[in-house]
Amino acid sequence: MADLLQKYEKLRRRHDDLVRFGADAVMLVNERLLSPTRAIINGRETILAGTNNYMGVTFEPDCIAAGKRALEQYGTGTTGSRIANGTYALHVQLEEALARFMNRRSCMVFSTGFQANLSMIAGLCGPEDTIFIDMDSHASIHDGCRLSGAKVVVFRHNDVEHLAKRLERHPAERGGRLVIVEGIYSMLGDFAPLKEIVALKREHDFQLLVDEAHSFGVLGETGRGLAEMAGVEEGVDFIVGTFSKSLGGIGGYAVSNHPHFDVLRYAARPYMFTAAPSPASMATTLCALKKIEAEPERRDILMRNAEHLQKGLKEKGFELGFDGAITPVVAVICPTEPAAVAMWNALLENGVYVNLALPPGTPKKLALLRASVSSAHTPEEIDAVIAAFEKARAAVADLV
Amino acid sequence: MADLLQKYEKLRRRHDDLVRFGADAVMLVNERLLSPTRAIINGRETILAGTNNYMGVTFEPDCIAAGKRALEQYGTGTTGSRIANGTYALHVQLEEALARFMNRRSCMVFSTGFQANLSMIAGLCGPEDTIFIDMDSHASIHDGCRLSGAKVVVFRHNDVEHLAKRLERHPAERGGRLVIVEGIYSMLGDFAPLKEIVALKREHDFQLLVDEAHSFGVLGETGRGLAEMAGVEEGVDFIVGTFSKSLGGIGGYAVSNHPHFDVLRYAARPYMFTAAPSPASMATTLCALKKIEAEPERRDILMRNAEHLQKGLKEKGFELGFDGAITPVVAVICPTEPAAVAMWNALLENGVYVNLALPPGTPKKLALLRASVSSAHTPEEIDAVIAAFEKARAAVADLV
Amino acid sequence: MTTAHKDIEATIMRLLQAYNKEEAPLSPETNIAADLNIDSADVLNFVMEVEDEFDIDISVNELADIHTISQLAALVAERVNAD
Amino acid sequence: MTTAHKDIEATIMRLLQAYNKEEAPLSPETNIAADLNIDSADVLNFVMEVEDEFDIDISVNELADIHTISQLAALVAERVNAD
Repeated sequence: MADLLQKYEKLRRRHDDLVRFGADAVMLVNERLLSPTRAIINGRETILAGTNNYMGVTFEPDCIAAGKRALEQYGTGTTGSRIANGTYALHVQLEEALARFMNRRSCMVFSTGFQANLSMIAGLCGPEDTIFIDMDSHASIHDGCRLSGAKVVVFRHNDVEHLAKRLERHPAERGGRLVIVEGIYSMLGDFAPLKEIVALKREHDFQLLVDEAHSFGVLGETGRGLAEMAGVEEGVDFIVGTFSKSLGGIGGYAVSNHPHFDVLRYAARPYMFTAAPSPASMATTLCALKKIEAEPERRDILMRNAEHLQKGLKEKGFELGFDGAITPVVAVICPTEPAAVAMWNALLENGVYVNLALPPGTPKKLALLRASVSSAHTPEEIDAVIAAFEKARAAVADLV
Repeated sequence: MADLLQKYEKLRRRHDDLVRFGADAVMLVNERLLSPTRAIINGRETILAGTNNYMGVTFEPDCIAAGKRALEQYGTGTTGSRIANGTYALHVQLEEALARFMNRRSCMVFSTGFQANLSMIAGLCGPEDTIFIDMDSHASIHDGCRLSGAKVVVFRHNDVEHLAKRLERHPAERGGRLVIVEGIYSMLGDFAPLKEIVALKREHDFQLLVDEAHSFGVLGETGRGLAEMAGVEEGVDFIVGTFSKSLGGIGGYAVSNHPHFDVLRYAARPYMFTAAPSPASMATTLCALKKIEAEPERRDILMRNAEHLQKGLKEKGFELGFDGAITPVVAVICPTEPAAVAMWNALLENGVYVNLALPPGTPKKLALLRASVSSAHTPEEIDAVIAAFEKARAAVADLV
Repeated sequence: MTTAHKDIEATIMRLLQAYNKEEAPLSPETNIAADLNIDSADVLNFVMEVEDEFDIDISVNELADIHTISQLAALVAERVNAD
Repeated sequence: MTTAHKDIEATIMRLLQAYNKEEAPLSPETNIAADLNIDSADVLNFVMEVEDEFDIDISVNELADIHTISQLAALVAERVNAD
């Protein structure tokens, strides 16, 4: 019999090589946090330019105060699932607030964004249904599809024509059909062509789920995401989002106008059989939601920072994964994997943290340094990030 | 094309009937929490006898203080995955503390216990492997198996002979073999026959994963769980546990002595692609771990309370799902589903909350009122719970 | 085929009767879960009885493609005759 | 069978060459992912090219049981001739 971990021997060797090279991205530790954009890493003060802290709300005094109050009033955890003893007034308050903010009839909150996708996809779809997903979908979407037992059809990234062809070829038969796309794709920062996808509904029968994990708070007049920005909210049947990005907490949500949406509360296993989110998490998230609602200027600053970083890196000759629009995710394409690893190390040594994203998990097998901005970044910090990229490139000149 | 939620029409009608009958267990709200064992439900002070708060640590002042400090020092959330920007010093501290407590080489923490099982099972096993699971396994184990793509073989609940037969019939071939059992099964409170299962290793080749979600803190000389109590820790290759029961938080962990265990940090998707647990959650959990380590008397009180409830209900003529050992989960078997629903309502009206567990999801299709005890329950509270069961039975006498 | 498909079908139908609460008529084309309204836990229980009866093993994965009595009988026949 | 299995295999092998970085020899029994060391994303890309070439669709679920060139050719033949 084979040892179960033997299958990863090659992967392990590759990782060990990376670590020997100095890049232990997998176990990089933030020793201390100084602010939404600063931490101590390897003993050095570092600018965080690789988080999903788009609205910069993780250290807001009122959110922290709300978390503390929740700890005192409701305790450290719920020790039970939402359908047993785990629903507290706070969960209901957050669901109501999100439904209102998103302008939808119903909202469910989940313990993680990952489980929001698992619950929604495997809750909505079963073996008789067909799911159409973008090739570059997040892992939680792929895993949700697998859990559902549905027929899964993959279309090329953001390729509406390819999706249309696939919809034509896979008729509905007995079951239903669900198309899933993302507001902002996390690796390159590009958006789904949502208007065109919604337009497909005129000719093809399907329901549409949009994962606004990275676009919630960021896109749209009021921050409701890509569906709002594209002006097609009515064409979107289900929206999934997360608390661990713009809302600075942990957990996920789904909203819908479907009259029977709440059936998922007793049909979706990753909602039913997991401990409810902690009181502190609900309270800080609720406070952050109010904050981004009350302070739309955060979105403006974010977009200014995004443009600043995007333009700055382009001007310095860096090739970006996407520059078709202003986006808070700015991914620098490295010519080779060793170049990416070396530059990532050099950036860290220069006091800038970005995400190291290596093939095969990346779009088009690109070796990426994924930077992202926060509304809490100052223009000086963005300049420092751009300068660090230049310095890092110079330091690894023999590799690029 | 069918509407995706149409498949639940029957389930929805059944639920609506229950709600009309007065039992909306799915959306029962704790309006306020007063202590680990008391809450305001429907405006009434209620004894909580249906949580998983075994060690009663949810309101410990030092744990709450630790959570508050973490909020201040590290912020409300990590806004990133463990393999990106989401590993804080607190995550590492908790992993080290758990590895030490569990006396194992390595520990990984996860954002939920559900994702701990998904990560471990789908991380360890792939299409070439075979997984042997107990029929009454938790939903997260079933879902982990499905995600893995492995061959899944089910054996009868706690039936060692049946497992042995299955191991014999499904030889290892190219892949590996994993047997999964639970320390305490959550519905009836019974234990896996772990000593006998470990003994099967002498004749059959397999690796063993034990989910100690409900037994961690509860069983064993030092609270390490069933493996410790059964004296077979060396025979258990992987242990999974959760923070949302004895530790009063949210999250999960896995420990092992396997030299290559850490490969799962870059191989297990539900670990890699989800936001890291929140700082407050890590801090309260770490404090709770120290507490149950320093105060073993909590375990003694818990077991005294368990015995008290078990004996008390038996003496009053209630049939229990399991009474082969003292266990903190005490499930009362109701003769019919309507009787269970009516008694659940009557218990609530008498100020006692227990879990309502109805077929088909329950073992042997039983209609159960699942009570559970905490070390924070007073003997008077246990007496009140027993009295409420009697009163509830009398109130629904026409149904039982 | 050394064990007749029809014999296996008959045995399966006999075992299935205990789960056929609505006493629906059984034929080789009966969809076990859908037509007889049997939930997934009872499908597992029923399949375990089939396994015991024929002294064979069926994995959960194999069940995904098995819907009718006839399909199950074919799988059983394959397994029985392979031994 | 109206489209010859061998012709389909030949076309598949031609499309596969772009992914065969180690230039392993190809035969009908070649295990596409394992023998050629192609990761899951590239398997998807390669299958999309096969779909385009034959103007057919293959779902992710169907791929679970497809390992060799010959198996993929059989599925393509089934799909092509069904149209």
